[in-house]
Amino acid sequence: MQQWESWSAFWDMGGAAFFVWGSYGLTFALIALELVLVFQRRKDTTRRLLRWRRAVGKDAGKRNGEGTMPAMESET
Amino acid sequence: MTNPERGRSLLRFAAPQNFYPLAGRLAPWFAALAVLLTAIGLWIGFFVAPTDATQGQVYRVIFIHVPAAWMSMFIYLVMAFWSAVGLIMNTRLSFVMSQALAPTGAMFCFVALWTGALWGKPTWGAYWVWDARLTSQLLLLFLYFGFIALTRAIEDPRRADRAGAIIALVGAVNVPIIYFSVQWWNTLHQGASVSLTKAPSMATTMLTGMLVMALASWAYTLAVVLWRVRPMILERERHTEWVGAELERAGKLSQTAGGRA
Amino acid sequence: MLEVENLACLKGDRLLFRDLAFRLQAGGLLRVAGPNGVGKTSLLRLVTGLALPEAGEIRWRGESIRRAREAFHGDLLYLGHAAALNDLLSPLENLRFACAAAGDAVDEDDCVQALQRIGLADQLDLPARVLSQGQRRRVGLARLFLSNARPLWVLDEPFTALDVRAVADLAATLSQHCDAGGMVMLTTHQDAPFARPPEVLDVGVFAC
Amino acid sequence: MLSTFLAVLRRDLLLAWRGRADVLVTLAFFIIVVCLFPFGVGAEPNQLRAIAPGVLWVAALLACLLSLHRLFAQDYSDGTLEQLLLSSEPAALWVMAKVLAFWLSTGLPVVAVAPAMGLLLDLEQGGLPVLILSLLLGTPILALLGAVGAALTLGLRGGGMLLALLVLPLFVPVLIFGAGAVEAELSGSGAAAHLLLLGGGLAGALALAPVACAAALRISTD
Repeated sequence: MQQWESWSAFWDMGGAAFFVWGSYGLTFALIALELVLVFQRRKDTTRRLLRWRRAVGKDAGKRNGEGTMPAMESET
Repeated sequence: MTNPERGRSLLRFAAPQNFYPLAGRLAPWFAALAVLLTAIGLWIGFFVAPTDATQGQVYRVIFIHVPAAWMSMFIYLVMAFWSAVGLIMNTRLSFVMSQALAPTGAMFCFVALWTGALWGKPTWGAYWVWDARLTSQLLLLFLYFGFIALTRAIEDPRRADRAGAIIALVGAVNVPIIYFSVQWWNTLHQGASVSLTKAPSMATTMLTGMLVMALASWAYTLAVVLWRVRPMILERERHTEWVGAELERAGKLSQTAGGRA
Repeated sequence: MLEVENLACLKGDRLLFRDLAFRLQAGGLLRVAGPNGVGKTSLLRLVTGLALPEAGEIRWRGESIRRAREAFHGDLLYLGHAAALNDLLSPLENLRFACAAAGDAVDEDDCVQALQRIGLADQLDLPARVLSQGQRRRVGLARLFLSNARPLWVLDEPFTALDVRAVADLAATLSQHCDAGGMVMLTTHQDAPFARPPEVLDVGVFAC
Repeated sequence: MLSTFLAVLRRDLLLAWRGRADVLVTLAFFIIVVCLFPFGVGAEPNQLRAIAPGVLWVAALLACLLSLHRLFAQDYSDGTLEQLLLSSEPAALWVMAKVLAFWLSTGLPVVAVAPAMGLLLDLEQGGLPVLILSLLLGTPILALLGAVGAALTLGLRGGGMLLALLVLPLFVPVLIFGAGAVEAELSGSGAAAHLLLLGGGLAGALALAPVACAAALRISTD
């Protein structure tokens, strides 16, 4: 604690607590929000695609008529 | 893959297939790095860097303000780069990358504006002055919004990719022009000329703290973009067999987890 | 002359067809068949170069149409679903603009003759917005009489909304174009009285 | 060689003439926006004189933006755009013709009435030539940049608002140098630098925007 006499001095930030902690607070809140959204999206996408896949049929990749696209196949 | 012709024509489907697991493996490492660097940066920023002679403690906002501003500009350039690569090489992964970068870039842009405003109030006495840097930053945020809105508004993914790439490139060409014009305008109108980053005689510890935080935001961006790009790839490639296998695996995982809970 | 190889078409997130291949020689008349939604119009748009194929290549006179775009488009006449008519212009003005924009040197008399021949003699100077569907269609088709210099004609449902006489006249025009060494590729749901039966390309065969 | 260019230019000017009500609406919009300002900020002549260059430029910019969505919309929906893309001339060329016709039919009338509106705001008469010159150099840049946005947003729901969001940030430098030119002239420091920068911007936009716009049109019709 070279810079600060006490924790309360640290939190007070020389009277600029609102500005400093407001900046840091919002930044980390936004980062947290972004992470939550990213992981929520991952979960949603997996669930939705899984449902879509079940609806189309397990072997969606091999069946014709569903507009699906096998990435690699060994026919022809 | 007995047919080499088809193998070639579907070559670009293969790239995401390799990239997807790679992204999944790398992202946690970048995230850990980001946490570590943020901890170091904040420690330097709050406990090592001395109090500023003129501004007092408020200047400590610099440790997120400047890295966020740098990052927001840098991310736009990277977006434009991936867009150009996508248009030239016709690779879909590049477009997906640039779309995954945009929200993070916009977030940093907003953070730079917000911290700038909070720093401005005690320094200039007003939350917002039409300072050249802040104004350019605001316009950059609008460019981000434009890109995001355009790519979301177009339903056909191929058109969305390419239209987004065009607007990203047009924006990237204009960013220096906007910056120059705003600077010009600002000097003529004699607005606030106190520049945020030109804190007089910046101590080396301040600079170190800023650089460490900049590196932390790099690592964070890499991690979050890699995480964001993964479901986008799944969505785009959902017709392929590897995504099918991936989904089945994820489905089993969530089932067993649900069973336990 | 026109060669298509390994063509794949993605629409939205659906792969419509793939590995589609055909060849159209001078004098060939090709009818693209298949049920609704199979991708007939998409195929025509790919062949014209308006849309980008997901995979595969289209060659005109041995050169990829993307590399030799200007030469290819100089040889191509495409009439799509939309008649490309502006409501504020008369049929004559529309036709003259269509020819001039495409780069065909056609004078006004030829345009008037073409419109008369297709049965629009009385509507030459009316604004296009008062025309009926069939009449709008015909303004577009009038370009066929003025485009003999373009060897490749790609026509999307040219017979829709035409009466029997007009269908016969159009079929005769297409047959003539083929006899003169031209090529025609078209989609249609009705049987038209062609001089000789067209080759048929069933897109359904390549559907996914 | 220029047959597509000339055909498009001639047709679009003819269409602008037949649909001249649209042009008049744009002009009326410009005039009304300028007339709103005295009600908003007060009719104090000194104040009006001070904000006149900026107000005129912002109004011209909004009038241009308002009509931009018309640039390709009709041709897109009736299929003319497809036919133009099949012309063997480079698309950038006839895009230029369309933008030129657009500017002649919407930009030029605005430039023509701008001096009168300047007098309404008590703009000093010495500033009028520079105002006209800056608008003559600046509004074509707006049209060229806007054309790219219009091409990208073709046929989208809410395309008008999206177009504004896309192009307004790009318009800012033009606004700065355009309004700045008039102010610099009035303050006695000379408008040469501003006008040169606007001219340079116009040259750059003429070189790049039609190519970007052509690419955008191909993407939007794909």
